[in-house]
Amino acid sequence: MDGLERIVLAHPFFAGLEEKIGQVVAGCARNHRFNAGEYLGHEGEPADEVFLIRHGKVALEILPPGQPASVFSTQGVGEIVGASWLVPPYRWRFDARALELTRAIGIDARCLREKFEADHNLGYEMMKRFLPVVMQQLDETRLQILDVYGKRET
Amino acid sequence: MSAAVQADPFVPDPYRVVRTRREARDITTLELVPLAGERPDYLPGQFNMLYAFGVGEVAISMSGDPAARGSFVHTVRDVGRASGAVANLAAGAMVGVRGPYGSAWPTTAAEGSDVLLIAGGLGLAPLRPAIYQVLAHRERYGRVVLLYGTRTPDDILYRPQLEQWRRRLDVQVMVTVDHGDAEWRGDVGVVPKLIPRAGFDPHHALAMVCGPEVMMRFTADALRQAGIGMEQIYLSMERNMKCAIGLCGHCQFGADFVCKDGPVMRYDRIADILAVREI
Amino acid sequence: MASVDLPVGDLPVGTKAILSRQGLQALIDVLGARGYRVLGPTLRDGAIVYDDLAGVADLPAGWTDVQQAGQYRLERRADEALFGYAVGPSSWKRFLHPPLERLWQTQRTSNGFTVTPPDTTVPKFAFLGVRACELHAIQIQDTVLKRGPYRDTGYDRRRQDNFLIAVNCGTAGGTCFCVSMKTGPAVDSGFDLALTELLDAGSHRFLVETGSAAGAAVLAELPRQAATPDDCSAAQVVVARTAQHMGRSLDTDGLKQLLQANPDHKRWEAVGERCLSCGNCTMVCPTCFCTAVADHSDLAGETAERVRRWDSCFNPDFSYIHGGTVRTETKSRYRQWITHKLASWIDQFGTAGCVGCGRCMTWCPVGIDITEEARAIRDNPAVAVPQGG
Amino acid sequence: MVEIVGLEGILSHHPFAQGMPADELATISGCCSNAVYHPGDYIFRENEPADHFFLIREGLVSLEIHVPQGPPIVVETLESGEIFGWGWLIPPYKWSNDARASAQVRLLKLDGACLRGKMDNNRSLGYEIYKRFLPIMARRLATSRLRIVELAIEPPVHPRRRT
Repeated sequence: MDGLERIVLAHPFFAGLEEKIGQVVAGCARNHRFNAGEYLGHEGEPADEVFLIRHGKVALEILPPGQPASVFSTQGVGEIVGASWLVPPYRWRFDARALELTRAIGIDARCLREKFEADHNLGYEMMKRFLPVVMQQLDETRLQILDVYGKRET
Repeated sequence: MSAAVQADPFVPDPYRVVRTRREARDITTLELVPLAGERPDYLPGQFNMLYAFGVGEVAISMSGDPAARGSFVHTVRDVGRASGAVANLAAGAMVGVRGPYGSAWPTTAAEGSDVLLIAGGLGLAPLRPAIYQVLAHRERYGRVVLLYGTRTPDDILYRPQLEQWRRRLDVQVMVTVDHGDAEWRGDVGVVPKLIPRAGFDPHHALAMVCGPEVMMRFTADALRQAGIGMEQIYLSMERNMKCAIGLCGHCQFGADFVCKDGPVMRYDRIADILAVREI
Repeated sequence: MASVDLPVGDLPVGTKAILSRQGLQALIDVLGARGYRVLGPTLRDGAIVYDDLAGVADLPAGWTDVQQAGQYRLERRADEALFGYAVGPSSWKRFLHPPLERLWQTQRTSNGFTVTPPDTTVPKFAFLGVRACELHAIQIQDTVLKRGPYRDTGYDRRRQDNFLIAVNCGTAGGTCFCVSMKTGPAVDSGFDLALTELLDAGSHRFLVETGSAAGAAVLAELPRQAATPDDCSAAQVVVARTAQHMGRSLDTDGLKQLLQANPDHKRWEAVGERCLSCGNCTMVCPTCFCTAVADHSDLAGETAERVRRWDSCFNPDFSYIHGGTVRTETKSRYRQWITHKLASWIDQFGTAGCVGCGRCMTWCPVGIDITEEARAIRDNPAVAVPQGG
Repeated sequence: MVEIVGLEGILSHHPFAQGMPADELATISGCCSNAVYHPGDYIFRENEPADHFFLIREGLVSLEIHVPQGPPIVVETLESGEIFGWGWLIPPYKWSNDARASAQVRLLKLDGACLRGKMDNNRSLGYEIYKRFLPIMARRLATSRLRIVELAIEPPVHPRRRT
């Protein structure tokens, strides 16, 4: 196992993943380091990487025209940034900005998609891991849009 | 509590506002001292009925330190005639007080366990007496976690105090907002999202949750997913409390009167009722 | 029958005797002389209501009420019975837990304000013609308002030194179901004197039984005759016959669990569409106790008062919390009301909150029948619960 | 089995199954049934066991979250051609919101446990289904996040003040 592979498999996202599959995924991965204020991605840019946060904190934000940036979510250690690689046309739907020094594993989305298509077993295993992440983010987002404190405070 | 039972439970006692502090645009904290006699003892989680002269009464939880004798502290949001009249009282003004009423946070039952204090919005106010009490006897508890969510950074209550608590090494404090701004360095997202990051032993933990009902429901759910049993979760419920002494019927929630069987209620007792629409 | 007036003296509780119409007048007089405000049934605006009585002549002699869901009318009887009707729209709640009550007044002072409690002198009430269901209703309100930990001080005062003259029902109303609720038609306890009106063989008389020392003391002052075994068995026949003629019935076996298990039953929608959410049922109900308060002040803001009035769980504002009303839909309010009466009341106070008097049906403008609604859920439960538990 | 053929036909015309290989379509049809809901009917409720997922053939479905202060809040409205309900995919297999018919609704229901079994046995099918699910979820996530931003830049609507 090389260093990167070890780092990849250490991330909670891959907990319990077969070593063989880990090797394949590691083949699409690289290490990133973002200083506070650096961007992992900008709205509209190709979403060619998905990031697994190892350290630090990332703000997801949108810059409404004529308004200051609005942060709608933060992602921290063990969490994932970037779901746009799943959806054609594979472009970032928001900005992702490191709030502090952030280390992340970036997985090349095209590489991943190709490997999934070549090996459906791998695709199934990986999708099975992505699904709960997206589902939980969706549930949280729905709760957030209730605006419970603003509108319907108890 | 029997000592607090007044001769006529409908008659308020006169108190004077001695200090006010604006917490947010429409939220004020008031400190009240009785015109005569001592302020009665109370337990964290209990509430008073505050009477604005000629306007009306509103049920407001204590938000001060129960050990700080001499005064009641209440944090009031201006959302109606009576609460608006109370929230806008100036130092020196008079206010009527009936109370204390209702059930308490299980601060004693929590001794020996990890304690999760989870608040949403103004829900930090009714929890604050429990926080004071737990921190005053810190050695009696395991890990102590405070999770707090608000709409924006500007809506955060008791900021200086939160900073103080955050600096303590023996309390884990996490604050999240629904909408961050450029300066906000904390978390953005809903409160339940913080639970997996909190350090506690689900088998030896007690959670006290206070906030909008939806937030409490989803928080209880996240706590369950983290392995905490329903009987280890306490919520502070809100219904239309008018008389505060179980006589007017308004605050019924299933078979319970929130004013006397609550407001603090154990989740396993009310989970079924919480799931019923318009109950 | 030889008529010999019995002597004045101490009588034991449980004593039975016979009163004539004149004896009844003497009862009203004695109570008046003892300082009671005597209230009882009288005809007003086409209904039999409870009001001040000067004498037997004020009672609704020869009248009965014909009741069905959504219907009430008076009819002449063939006889001159004084208690030949079931129950009218008003219950004794009007006097013990009045529709409007000032709780206190307050006055600003240089240093704050002072609170003046209400006038605490209340009349001593004597109620003539309390039905078995109504006795139970009073006991239920006692539990709600006096059991604590906090007591309704006003109610407590008004309940002191009451003199209750019960009447065993000789007529079952079309909406009565006290047999189902085990609250009648015979009175069992909680009275000072209990009457059974006997009308047979041209004789109009009342079998009276003492239920308390106060009752015995009053009876001792009245002209009366000894009660014969025949009188006693005639009285038993009266209530037995009434029990046979209940207009409605309600199967209460497991009903609490059934209602509590079915908050989402389709029937709530159906009844919600009929119900006008007018709150009549809660106003005429002898156990409904909910109230709201209103605060008033004078223009200068120097004095203020708080008044309390009956409220109803059918009012949209009843369940208001910050941001809106909890029970926005009529079906939710009806469900709250009936589930409270027949189910959660048992959790809260140990008995049902319904005494089977039928007023809620009779006075419902659209004739919603509490027994029918409960039956509909029992016959077709969305969630079944084992019976007999 | 005329009915199965019928359901398979209906399923194959739903956008969710567009382009799905015939054998996979046949496999999941075995987990499929028809359902009709009337306006106001609950299709599922928060916290109930999530044992199905739903394809809308016709009608409107609201995803709602109930609150004590009045009517539920609609978090999403879905129409014919769309799908909803993924609680069955992940333990504890419970719904996290309510789904209600806003109009007369005709649905295809797929039995979750049945589908999970088939997906575990046939990874290719599993991959195929996930590949269809995930983008839909990701797209809805993006939409919901935009809604949060809208809420942030609108001034907060404060609760009705009582007079």
